[in-house]
Amino acid sequence: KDNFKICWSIYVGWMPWEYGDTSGIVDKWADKYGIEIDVVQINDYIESINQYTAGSFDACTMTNMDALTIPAAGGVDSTALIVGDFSNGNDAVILKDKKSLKEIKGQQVNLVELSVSHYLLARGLESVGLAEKDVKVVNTSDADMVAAYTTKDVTSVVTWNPLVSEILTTPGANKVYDSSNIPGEIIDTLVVNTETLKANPKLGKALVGAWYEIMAKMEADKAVREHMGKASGTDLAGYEMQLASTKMFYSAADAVAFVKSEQLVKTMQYVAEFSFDHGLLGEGAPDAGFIGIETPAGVFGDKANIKLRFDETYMLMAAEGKL
Amino acid sequence: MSESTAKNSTERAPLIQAKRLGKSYGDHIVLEGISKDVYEGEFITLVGASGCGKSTFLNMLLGTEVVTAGKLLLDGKPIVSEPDPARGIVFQKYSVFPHLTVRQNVALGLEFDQSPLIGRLFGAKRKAALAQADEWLAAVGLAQAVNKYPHELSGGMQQRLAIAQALIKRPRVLLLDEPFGALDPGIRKDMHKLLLDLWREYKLTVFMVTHDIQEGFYLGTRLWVFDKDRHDEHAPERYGATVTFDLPVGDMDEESLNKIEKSLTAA
Amino acid sequence: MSESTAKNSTERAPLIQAKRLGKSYGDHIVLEGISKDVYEGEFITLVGASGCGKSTFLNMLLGTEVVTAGKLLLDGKPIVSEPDPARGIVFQKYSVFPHLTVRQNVALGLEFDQSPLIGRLFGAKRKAALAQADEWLAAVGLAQAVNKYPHELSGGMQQRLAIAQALIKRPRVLLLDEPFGALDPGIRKDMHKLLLDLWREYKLTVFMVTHDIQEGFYLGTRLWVFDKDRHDEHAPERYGATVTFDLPVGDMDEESLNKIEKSLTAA
Amino acid sequence: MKRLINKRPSKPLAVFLGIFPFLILLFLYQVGSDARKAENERDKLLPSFSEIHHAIDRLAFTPSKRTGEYVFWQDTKSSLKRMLMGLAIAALIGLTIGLLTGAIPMLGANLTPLVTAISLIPPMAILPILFIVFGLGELSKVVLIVIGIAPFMTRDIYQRTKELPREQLVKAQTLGAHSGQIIVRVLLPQILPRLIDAVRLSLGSAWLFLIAAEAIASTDGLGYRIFLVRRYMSMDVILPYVIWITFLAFLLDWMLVRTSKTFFPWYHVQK
Amino acid sequence: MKRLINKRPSKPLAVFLGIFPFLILLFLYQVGSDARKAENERDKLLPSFSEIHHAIDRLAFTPSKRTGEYVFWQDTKSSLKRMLMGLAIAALIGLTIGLLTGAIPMLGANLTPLVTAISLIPPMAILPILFIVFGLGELSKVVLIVIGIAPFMTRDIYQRTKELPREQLVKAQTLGAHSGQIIVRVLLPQILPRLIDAVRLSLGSAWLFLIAAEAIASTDGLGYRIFLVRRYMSMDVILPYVIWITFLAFLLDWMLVRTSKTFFPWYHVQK
Ligand SMILES: Nc1ncnc2c1ncn2[C@@H]1O[C@H](COP(=O)(O)OP(=O)(O)OP(=O)(O)O)[C@@H](O)[C@H]1O
Ligand SMILES: Nc1ncnc2c1ncn2[C@@H]1O[C@H](COP(=O)(O)OP(=O)(O)OP(=O)(O)O)[C@@H](O)[C@H]1O
Ligand SMILES: [Mg+2]
Ligand SMILES: [Mg+2]
Repeated sequence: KDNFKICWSIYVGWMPWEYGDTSGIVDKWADKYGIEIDVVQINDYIESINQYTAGSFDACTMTNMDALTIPAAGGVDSTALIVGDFSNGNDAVILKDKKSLKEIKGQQVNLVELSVSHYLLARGLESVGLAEKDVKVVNTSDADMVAAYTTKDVTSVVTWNPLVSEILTTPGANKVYDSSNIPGEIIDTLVVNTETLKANPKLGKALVGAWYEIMAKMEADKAVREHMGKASGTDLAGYEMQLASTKMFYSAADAVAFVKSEQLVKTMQYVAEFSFDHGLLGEGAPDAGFIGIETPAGVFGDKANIKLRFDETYMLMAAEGKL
Repeated sequence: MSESTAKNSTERAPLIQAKRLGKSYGDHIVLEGISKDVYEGEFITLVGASGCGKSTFLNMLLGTEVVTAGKLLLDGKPIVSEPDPARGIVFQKYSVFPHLTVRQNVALGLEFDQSPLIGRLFGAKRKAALAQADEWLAAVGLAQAVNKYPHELSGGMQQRLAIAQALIKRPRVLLLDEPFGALDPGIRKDMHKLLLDLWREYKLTVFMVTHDIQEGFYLGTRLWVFDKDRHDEHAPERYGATVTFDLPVGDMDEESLNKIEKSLTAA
Repeated sequence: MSESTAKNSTERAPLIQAKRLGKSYGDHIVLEGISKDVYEGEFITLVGASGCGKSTFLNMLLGTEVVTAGKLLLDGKPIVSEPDPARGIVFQKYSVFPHLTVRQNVALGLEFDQSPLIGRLFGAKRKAALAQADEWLAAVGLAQAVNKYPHELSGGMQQRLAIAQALIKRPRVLLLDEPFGALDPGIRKDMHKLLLDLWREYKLTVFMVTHDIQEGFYLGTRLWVFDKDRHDEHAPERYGATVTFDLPVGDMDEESLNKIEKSLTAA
Repeated sequence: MKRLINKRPSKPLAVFLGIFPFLILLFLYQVGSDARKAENERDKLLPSFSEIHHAIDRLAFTPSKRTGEYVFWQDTKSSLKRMLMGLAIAALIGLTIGLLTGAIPMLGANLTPLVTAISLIPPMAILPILFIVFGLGELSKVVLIVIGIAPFMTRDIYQRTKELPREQLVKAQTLGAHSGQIIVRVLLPQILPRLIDAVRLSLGSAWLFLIAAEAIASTDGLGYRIFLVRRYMSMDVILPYVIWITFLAFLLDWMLVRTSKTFFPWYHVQK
Repeated sequence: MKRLINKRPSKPLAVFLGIFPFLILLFLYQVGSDARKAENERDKLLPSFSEIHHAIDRLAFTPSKRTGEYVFWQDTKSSLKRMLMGLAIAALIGLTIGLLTGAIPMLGANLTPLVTAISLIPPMAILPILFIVFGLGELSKVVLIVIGIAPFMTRDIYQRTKELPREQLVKAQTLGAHSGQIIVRVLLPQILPRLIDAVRLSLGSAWLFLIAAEAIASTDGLGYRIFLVRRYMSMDVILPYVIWITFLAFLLDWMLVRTSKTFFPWYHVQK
C-alpha cells in the first residue's frame, strides 16, 4: 500500500497541515518516499476522528484525550506519531462578571461535554476543592459558543481558541483558569493507525519529515503564519495571539524530550481516570487502566491491551536529521 | 328589442331598474345598453351563448361586480356594491358549507344576524334557530337529512339545501346561476317543481341563468336572451351584449324561437 | 323479461353473449342472471337507477372488472379480462390525455401499435400516423383544433376527441359510460347526431350508459333497463339487479314506459 | 398474462413484499457487522445486535448511576415536550397569520412578501441572532423549531385559505355575515384540517430542527444523546435512538391523521 | 364602507404595503446595531451597514491574497454546483422509484414501506454512517442533500402517480398500450411538472442539508464560510451571506416555476 489519507481539522496547532498541503511540502516528502499522501480538511472535529476510527483515514489530528476515548477505546490501535504542541492557555474557563474560579460553584457551565474542555474544568474544580457535581454542565456545540456566551442564560463557559480570545473581547469576560495551569496535559498530536504505520514506516517518515520542514518555515517566516491565520478564518494578529497560548514544539528534539518524560505517563493517567469516570472507555471497562497506554517512559494500564502508543522514534529521526 | 312586458307593471314601482346598464373590463365591453324594469314576483330566466355576460349581469345584481356604465337600481336606490342579505344566491357549485351539517348550514344565516360578534348561537337561541332551519328544510324536502353533511347528499339535495339556506334570509331577489347545470335530467325535473312551488308560495323575485332554453321557457315568466346586436369582425371586443329578446313566456312565434336557438349556439 | 329482439339475429352468430352473467363484491350481489345476445351493429343503451350496476356491467365488458358468475363471451370466447383494443371506451371525464395535443391524442393509438418499445414514432411513420389521426378528427368535426391541448377545448369537443381516439383502433365494441352527462343540453344534441352518424358510417356495435331515458330512446336500437326483480327488505344486498326490460326502440307501450320511469327514480 | 400495471398482490403477498426489504437490510447489517467485528472485535461502527440490546437495556431499563433517571425515557420526554410545544406554537402562528393574510387582502399585501422572504432564510445560518433574542434556555429549542417551520406553515395556510371557493365568501355575505364572522365561522373551521395537513408536512423538518437545537445546547433529549455519544462513536446507542425517533415520527404522523379523520370527517370525503 | 375581506389594495398601495415591513426591519436593525455599538464599540453581533459593506467588498470584489480567488463567488459557485447536483440526483431517484412504484402495484407493495421508513429517519442523526459509506469528498455533500430530500420526493411522486385518473390507464390499454408504453407515454410526461413541484417543495430542506454538509466537511461554499467565520462571530460576513442564500433560494424557485410554465402549459391551466 502506498496511498494514504490523513485528515485534519481547523485548530491553531494543526493549521501547519493546511500549509503543508497547499505549499506542496507534504507532496514533496511523500514523493521522496515513493508514496502518496492525501491531506483532507474536515471541519467537524469529532467527525474527523470518527472517520479515522472507522478506518476511512490512516492518520488524523486529535488531542491525547480524544485519542484515548475514541479510537483506542474503539479498539483501533493508534500511535501518536507527532506531538506538535500542548495547550498553554489555549483552553480556558471564562466567567461572566466573576473574577475567581471558586465563584463557579452552583453555576451552569456551557462546554463541549466529554471534550478536553470538560477535562480542564474537572482539573480546575479539583484545584479549588470543588467537584463536578457543584456545577451544572450544559453541552454546547463549539461552533455556537461565542454566540451562546452573548446571551443572558450563559454565565460561564469552558472552551478553546479562537473562541476564547473572541469571548474575552466582550466586556466583563474573565479568564479564571486555563490550560497553562496544567501545562502539558492537553496535547495536540497526529495519530496514525499503528498497524498501518508498522507495515509502512515510509508513511511515518514522510509525515514527520514534512512536519518539521513546515515547523521551520513557520517559526521563521511571518508570511507562513499569516497564511495559516487566513486559512483559519482570522488574520496574522489573531493567529499569533492564539500561538502565544500554545506551546509549539518547533524542534523535534523538544518534542522527543516531552514524549520521553515521566510526566507524560502521569498526564495520561489523569486523562484515563477522567475518561473512565465519565464512561468514555466503554461500558465494558472495569477500571481506568482497562486500555493500556504505552509511552517511552512506561506503560499505564493493562499491558495486554495496549491501544494507544506514544512513539518517539520518527521524531527522533527528524531530530537527528536522518530523514 | 321589446319593451318591458311584465304583467304587473301597472301599479307598483319596479323592484329593479337597469338604465343603460353596461359593464366593461378595461377595453373589453361585455355588456351595454341594458334598460329594463323588473317588478316584484317576476321570474326572469336568462339565456345566451357562453361568455356573453349572463353571469356578469347576475354578479352586478349580487354586488360582486361593479357597474361601469349606466345605473342599476334596487327599490329606486343604486344597488349596494357588496353582497348583502337583500339578494340571495345559489351557484352551480360551492354554495353550501361542507363543514356544517344540513341544519347548521341553514341556521347559519340566523346566527350571523343574532350573534354579531362571532356568528354563533348557544342554548335556547340556538335551538330556536335550528327549529326555524328545520322548517325551511321541510319546505325544500330535506326533512330527512337535517343531520347529514353536504358530502352525504346527492347533487340535487345539495342544491335544495343551497336554496333553503338562501331563503331563510327572505331576500328581495333570489339569484340563481345555472343552479341545475350539473344535475341529471330526472333530478332536474324535481328541482323545477320545487323552485316553482317556492316561487309561488313565497312570492319570490327570481333571476335565473340557464343554458337550457327549454328550462328557461318552462320556469320563467319572462325570458331574456343576451346577445350582441352589433358586431365588429375585426374587434369583437368593441361591442358588448345586451338583452336582445325579452319574452313573456307562453307567447312565442316560430321565427323568434329559431333566431334564439341560433344565437345560443353561436359561441 | 323479453327475449332478445334484435333484428339481425337470424343469420350471424352473436358478437357478445352473456350467459347467466353475475357480479358480486364479496357478499354484495350487484348483478345476477343476465342472459343476452348482442349482434354486430346493435346500439344498446343502458339505463337504471344510480348504483344499480350499469357501470359494473360495462366494466366487465371492458375487462376492468372480473366476471364472478356465469359467462361473458366475445365472438364465442370468454372476454379478455384486461382492456385491449378490441373494446374502445369513452368515459364521462378523463378519457383524453391532457399533456398531448388533440392530434397527438388520436395518433397515440397508432404509435403504441407501431412502436412496441416506447410507443413513440418518428419521421415518416409519425407523419403518416398524424395524417391518419387528422382524418378521424375531421370525421368528428375537430379539424380546426388539431394542434390545441384538451384544456383549450370545450367539454363537448373533449368528448368528440375521446371518441375519435377510441375509433382509430377500430374496436369490435364501443363502450360509453354516460359520455354526455356533463354537457349542456344544446351541445348534447350535436353529440347525439355525431354519434349516430359515426355508428351508421362505421357499423359500430355500441353500449352506452345514460341517465337520460330520452337520450336512451333516441340513440339506441335496444334499450336495456337494469333493475332488481327480487327484493329483500331486510337484506337489500341479497339480490342483484338484472336486465328487467329489453326494448327494441320505437315499439313501446304506455305502461312499460311508466314502469321504467318509476324504476329510474327509485334510488 | 396480465399487464404489469394491472397485477395487484394479494394481501398476504403484499405484506410479505413489504417486509422483505427490511429483512434484507437486517441481514446485510448482520453481515457487515460480523465482517467488521472479525477485523476489530471492538469495532463501534456496526455494533452487534447483542451490543445494541445491551445499550437499550442500560439506557431504558436501568436507572442512571449519576442521576437515578432512566436516561432513555427522560430523553424521550424532553424531546417530545419540545417537539409538541414547537409544533403547537408554529401551528398557532401559521394559522393566525396565514388565515388573516389569506382572508384580508390588505393584510395579505402587507405581510406576504415578508413571510415569503423569511421562509427562504435558512434558520441555521442566523443562529447567533436567534440566541440573542430568545436566549439559550429551554425556550430556544422550541423557538428554533418554530422559526424553522412556522413560515412554511404560514404560507401553506395562506394558500389554502385563498383556495377556498370564493362562492362561499359571497354566500356568507348574502347571509349577512361581516368579515369577522366569515373568518370565524366559514374560513377557520375549514382551515383546521388543512392546518393538520400542514403540520404533517412540516414534521420532517421539525425533527431536523429539534435535533439541531439539542445539539447546540442542551442537557437531555434524543438529539442531545445522539450528539453526545457521537463523541465516542457509540453506534450501539445511536442506532436504537434513530429507530426510536423514526418510530415516534411515524406515531405522531399517524395520530395527526386519526385526529383529522375523527374531527373533520367531511374533509376526508370531499377529496 | 366595504367589508374588510372585500377591500383590495390598488397596485401601488400593494407594493408600498409589501415593502413597508422590510423598511421597518431595516430601521429596527439600525437602532439595535447603534444601541449595541454604543455599549461596546467592538460588538460583532449587529454590525453597522458600513462594516457589512466592507465585508462584502473584501469577499466579493477583492481577490483573496491567499489563493487569488474572489472568495464570495467561489463559494457561490461551489455551493450552487452541489445544490444543483443534489437536486438533480434526488429528482432522478424520486422520479424513477416514485413513478415505478406508483405505476406497478407489485413494486409499490415491495418498496413503499421501506421508502416511508427511510423518509422518516432524520438524516442528521445518521451522519457518521453516511460519511463512512460515501466518504468525505465532494460526493458526500451531494449525497447528504440527496438522502435528505429524495425519500420525500419519492413519496410525493408515488402519490402523484397514484392520483392520475385510472381512466387514463384504462384508455391507454384500450389503445393497445402495454405497461412500459403507458409509463413512458402516459405517466412520465404528466409526472414531470409534478416533479418540479416536488423539487420546489424540497428546496428549503435542500439548503439546510447543503449548509450542514458544508459545515462538516468542505473547504469552500456558502455554508462553509458561514461555519468558518461563525467561531469569530463575524456577523458582517454572515448576514450578507444569509441574504445572498435567501436570494439564491428565491431565484431557484422562480426559475423552476418558469420552467414548468414554459414546458408544461397544460399543467398550469388544468387546475
Ligand atoms: N374579471 C374579469 N376580467 C376580464 N374579463 C372578464 C372577467 N370576468 C368575466 N370576463 C369576461 O366577460 C365575459 C362574460 O363572462 P360571463 O362569465 O359573464 O359569461 P356567461 O354568459 O356567464 O358565460 P357562461 O355561460 O360560460 O357562464 C367573458 O368574455 C369573460 O371573458
Ligand atoms: N370495487 C367495488 N367494491 C364494492 N362494491 C362496489 C365496487 N364497485 C361498485 N360497487 C357497488 O356496485 C354497485 C353498482 O355500482 P355501479 O357503479 O355499477 O352503479 P351504476 O349503475 O353505474 O351507478 P351510477 O348511475 O351512479 O353510475 C354499487 O352499489 C356500488 O356500491
Ligand atoms: Mg356564467
Ligand atoms: Mg356508473
